[in-house]
Amino acid sequence: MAYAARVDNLDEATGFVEGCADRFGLDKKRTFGLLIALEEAFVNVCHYAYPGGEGEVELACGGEEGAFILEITDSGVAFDILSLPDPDTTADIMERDIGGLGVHFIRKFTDDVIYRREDGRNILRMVLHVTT
Amino acid sequence: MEIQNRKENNATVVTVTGKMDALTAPAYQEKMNELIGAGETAFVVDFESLDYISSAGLRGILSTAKVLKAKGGQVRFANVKGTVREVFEMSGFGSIFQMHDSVALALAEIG
Amino acid sequence: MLEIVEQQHDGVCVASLLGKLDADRVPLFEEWSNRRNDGVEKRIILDFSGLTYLSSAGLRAILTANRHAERTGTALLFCGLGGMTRQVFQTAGLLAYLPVYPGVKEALEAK
Amino acid sequence: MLPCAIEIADFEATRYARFSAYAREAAEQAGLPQEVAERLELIVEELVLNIANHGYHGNAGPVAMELHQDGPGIRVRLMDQAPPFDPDAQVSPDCSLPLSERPLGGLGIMLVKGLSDDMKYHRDGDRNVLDVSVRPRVTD
Repeated sequence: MAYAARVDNLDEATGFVEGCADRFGLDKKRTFGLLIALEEAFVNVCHYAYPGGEGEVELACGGEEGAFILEITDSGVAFDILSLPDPDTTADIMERDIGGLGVHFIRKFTDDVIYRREDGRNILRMVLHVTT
Repeated sequence: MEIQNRKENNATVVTVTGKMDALTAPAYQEKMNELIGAGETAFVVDFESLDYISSAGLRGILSTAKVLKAKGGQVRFANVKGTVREVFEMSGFGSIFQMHDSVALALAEIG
Repeated sequence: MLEIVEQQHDGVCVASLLGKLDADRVPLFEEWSNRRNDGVEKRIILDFSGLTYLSSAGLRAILTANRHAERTGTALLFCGLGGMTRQVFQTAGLLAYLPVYPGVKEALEAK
Repeated sequence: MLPCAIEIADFEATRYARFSAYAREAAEQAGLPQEVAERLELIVEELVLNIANHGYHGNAGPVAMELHQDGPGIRVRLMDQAPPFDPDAQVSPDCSLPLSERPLGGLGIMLVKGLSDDMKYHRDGDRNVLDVSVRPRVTD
């Protein structure tokens, strides 16, 4: 499924992935986490992948050996969101940095997350095991 | 997402329903800034009917809390439950914000 | 909630509308009127005394039903308008154009 | 309870009762007469449906409503980001026409005008702002 990389397509994107997760039989709680991880990655592509231009973000869902897989692909500038550090979640309110939570959620809500650069494209693969 | 606000004694109760995500979080921020701009300083945010929150929502919460704190105001949260609570705890919001089991208990703390 | 209760009075169908006729309930009313306005009944009395709420969507449905009834040769008579529903009829300028009677009794006696 | 407000970021016609029922409840809780609460509910239904169906042409869009005490009555403010539209400037359908010739459109705004006691529209940047007052009436 391909979408123009714009935040206003977020609803359609989450709707698509929610449908896939439902058909796969992912439980409600895990689906909730998956949708958060998706949103974080999707919005990141919308904001940073195509500076000054328009581009696409592609979503592919699938099941593999007891795991639900979501791949988020864009052909924008090379960027590995996983290279970002986790935020300091213990700092007090005024010191808390407003950014950085997105990648934290991607890590927390998936079992495995792998970034690769292939043929000029960024591919972020999220894996959720069903038995865990 | 739907936002309601009402005046209760000395505080403004803000109820958020639905999803607080990258699309809708700006509306929360806008509403809160408008109320803060109008001179409101004590808030109880009721998440009873909130069923989704992402980092965009948390950013909205954090940035309005900062504005409020700079003005000497306060915000408390009521009915933060289920996965929304999990997200709060996971991001350390559980320790920087006051959470209460009901709006009434939160209002009682404000006095 | 909208309920349409039908009774026969001296061979005339009296349909009492109970509850609210707003945009949400219009389909229910339309379904009923399409089924009922089939030309079999010579006359149908719509009793509004149990109707607590009527919006323009409801009014449009009533006017559409009336046009439909005219074509199939059924006469629609209206009665029991009070409070809110009377104000709505009046504001829309319908009191002078539709056969409106105080109660079921008067509507039954009408020629 | 008053003042109070509600806003929906992605409002669609099917959810109009979120506004109309909310308005009625707020009016009742504020201790206003039943007949004011009833008229308010209808006025709000008509106005928000108009915004959804004509302002946003059936697409989702932001709508916000504020309710304020207004002496013995209540004042409702509705805000949307649809193209400029002033309900007060609309011409009501011609009520002297026989029923079969009368257009079915325009009834909603006509009801709003008839059931409200004051109506003021202004455009604020990209927003329509409509203030409507509903005051107790002596009914016959």
